Amino acid sequence: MTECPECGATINLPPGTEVGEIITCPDCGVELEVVSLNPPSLELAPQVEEDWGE
Amino acid sequence: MVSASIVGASGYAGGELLRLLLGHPSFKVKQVTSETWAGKPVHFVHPNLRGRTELRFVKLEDLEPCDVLFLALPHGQAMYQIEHFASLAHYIVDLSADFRLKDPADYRRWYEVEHPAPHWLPLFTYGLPEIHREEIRSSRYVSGVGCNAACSILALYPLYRRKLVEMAIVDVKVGSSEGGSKPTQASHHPERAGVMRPYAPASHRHLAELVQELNFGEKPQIYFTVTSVDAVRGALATCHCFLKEPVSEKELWKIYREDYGAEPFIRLVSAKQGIHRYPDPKVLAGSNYCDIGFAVEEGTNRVVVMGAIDNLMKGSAGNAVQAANLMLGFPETAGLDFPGLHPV
Amino acid sequence: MVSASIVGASGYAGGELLRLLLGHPSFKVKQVTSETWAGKPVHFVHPNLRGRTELRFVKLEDLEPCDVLFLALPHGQAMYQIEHFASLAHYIVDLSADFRLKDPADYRRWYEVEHPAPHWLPLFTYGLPEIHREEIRSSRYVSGVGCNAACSILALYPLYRRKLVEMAIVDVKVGSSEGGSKPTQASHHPERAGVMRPYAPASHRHLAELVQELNFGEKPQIYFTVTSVDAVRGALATCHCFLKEPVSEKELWKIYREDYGAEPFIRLVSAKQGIHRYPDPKVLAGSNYCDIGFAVEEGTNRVVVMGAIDNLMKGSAGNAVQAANLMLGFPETAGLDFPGLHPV
Repeated sequence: MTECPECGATINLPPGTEVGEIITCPDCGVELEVVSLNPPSLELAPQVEEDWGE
Repeated sequence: MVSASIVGASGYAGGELLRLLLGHPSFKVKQVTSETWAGKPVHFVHPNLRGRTELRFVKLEDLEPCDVLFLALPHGQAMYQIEHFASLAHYIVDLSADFRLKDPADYRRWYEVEHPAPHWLPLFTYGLPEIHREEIRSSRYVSGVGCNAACSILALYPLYRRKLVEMAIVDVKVGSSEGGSKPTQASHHPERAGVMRPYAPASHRHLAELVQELNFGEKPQIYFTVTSVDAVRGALATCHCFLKEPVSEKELWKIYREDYGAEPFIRLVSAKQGIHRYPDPKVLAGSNYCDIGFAVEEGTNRVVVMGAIDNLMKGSAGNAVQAANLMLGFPETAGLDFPGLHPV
Repeated sequence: MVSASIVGASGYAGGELLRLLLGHPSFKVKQVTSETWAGKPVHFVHPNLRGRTELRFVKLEDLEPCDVLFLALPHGQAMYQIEHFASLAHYIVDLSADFRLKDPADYRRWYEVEHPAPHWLPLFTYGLPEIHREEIRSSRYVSGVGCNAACSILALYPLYRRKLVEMAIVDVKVGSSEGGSKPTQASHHPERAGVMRPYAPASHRHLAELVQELNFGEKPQIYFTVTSVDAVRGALATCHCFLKEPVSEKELWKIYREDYGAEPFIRLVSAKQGIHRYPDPKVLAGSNYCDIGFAVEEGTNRVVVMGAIDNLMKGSAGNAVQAANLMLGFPETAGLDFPGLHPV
């Protein structure tokens, strides 16, 4: 169990997750990189800013 | 099964209430009244209910005792008949504004009426479960919420409860069903379609509820504006909050999770990607959800908090059933599990 | 509980199917696939489902065996993978057109493709319960219906079954969700809003289904036209039927009651008063109803029969669940009791 650095949501790393994998925070949708498994910790992955063009 | 009747069931809120009660595991609809449509089958007015019930509208004078009486009359009617209604049912849920405010002076100011039954005002509980759950549980008389007020109060409550807000400007966008089922020149389709029409730019009666419900020791400084847009259902409150001290987005998540994390009908919607990043009433039609999202402005003390609802559901009939579930001791989500449609 | 998985669950039909299965008393959703959205929570794509499930999309290659496999892929995909899908589940319900038609020649003509698995065509039952209920009950493989075809066939079936029709012109009005979730120049809002845009005026692939399902000894002479209008959901088939012999309105009621009187999802809507006189898809959004109405023209042999549905429900996902209920022996209306909203 760990926390999303952006919004603080608790995140359970599913079994079989590997370091370097990108997962998505279910609450704030930000992309996170798994930096360690024991203890589990996540960092903000580089973001691609979508342009809505509105 | 608990017997429930609806007074004023031919309107949009009354019709939505009837849809919910017909699908509710613990309520049995006894009577539904409408002076105009008395004797006619309900699906003449509510086409979605065709084949669902044999019920016909009855006149108010034929109303019989029941366990729960839902009042869905236009504003300014229930207040003159409350003694009669109270004689017919142990529980009353009033969807109108007639018993929402505590101070009779507010009725003089916002509804230009001298309240005829002021002694009833303290007997009614303001029916927003997320804020008055325990009180509602033990109440016999509960008043519904104003739709624009509901989404605004729910969006602002966590910040006001913690006394973080200096001043707020609430800019609400609304659909046409807020105006009810009576046609007017302004609601005539060629006039109403595609508008972005400021409706009550500088004074809207729902402000009274915000000031009442968000007063934690000091009268909140709130400004309120409503604009009609091209939709039938839906209300979106964009709350421009100027805080005493800036907060980070992470702190906001903590605050809103603390207050709403366990709420069955509030979802926090502040996403970084996808096209559904912030609350949008469009996907809430028919559901009892209030979606809340927020955005912190860099370098200023402004936080924009957004609250979206279906004005006929969490802003009216759905909220009334949620409150009634609490009053009767049913599961709070009973009869309210429709998640909404997408696309719609 | 019966386990069900959805292949292609990020589209509109797949998303609607997921909404229905999540709310279904007897189905347990096991996996939902999407190549584009693999790993992401379903509510990223289906915002109405936020808070309803923790499910995330998986890749097709990770699909595991289950009891019922719903295929919601674009046309022209399932037909190349049917052996693999059949190895994973006892029952298959395919929402695409890949196994709807019996004659491979129809696929060459309407879908410009040489069907890669023609030997599977006779194994699939055309999944319209009102017409093939007993067959579906004993089928393992059922194909979904085309949305425009569904409302047209249901409207015309009672007249064609009795060989009353000389010729019919079917003029269907449709909403934008028929085009699916992929954006195109034509679906770009400034281009799509407010249109009355003839879509396939002289040849539409759904005609193949009508010709197949309404052939009672002679090839039906039917003409088919589709026009896109300003709506998201909904399909209304206006069927201009020229009968061999004129019939009275009373006889029409008798014919349609005889065929549809006991049907849970068909309502006859031909009223003399009120604003909801004839079928209108607007009030059917989210419901599995097909509303049918008719009008007899004085002095000619024309009868106008109207069939309205929600293209994503009775025209796709709702109908698929109705068929699956029959296949699995569940009550036919299980998970399909939402009556639709009004106003909406």
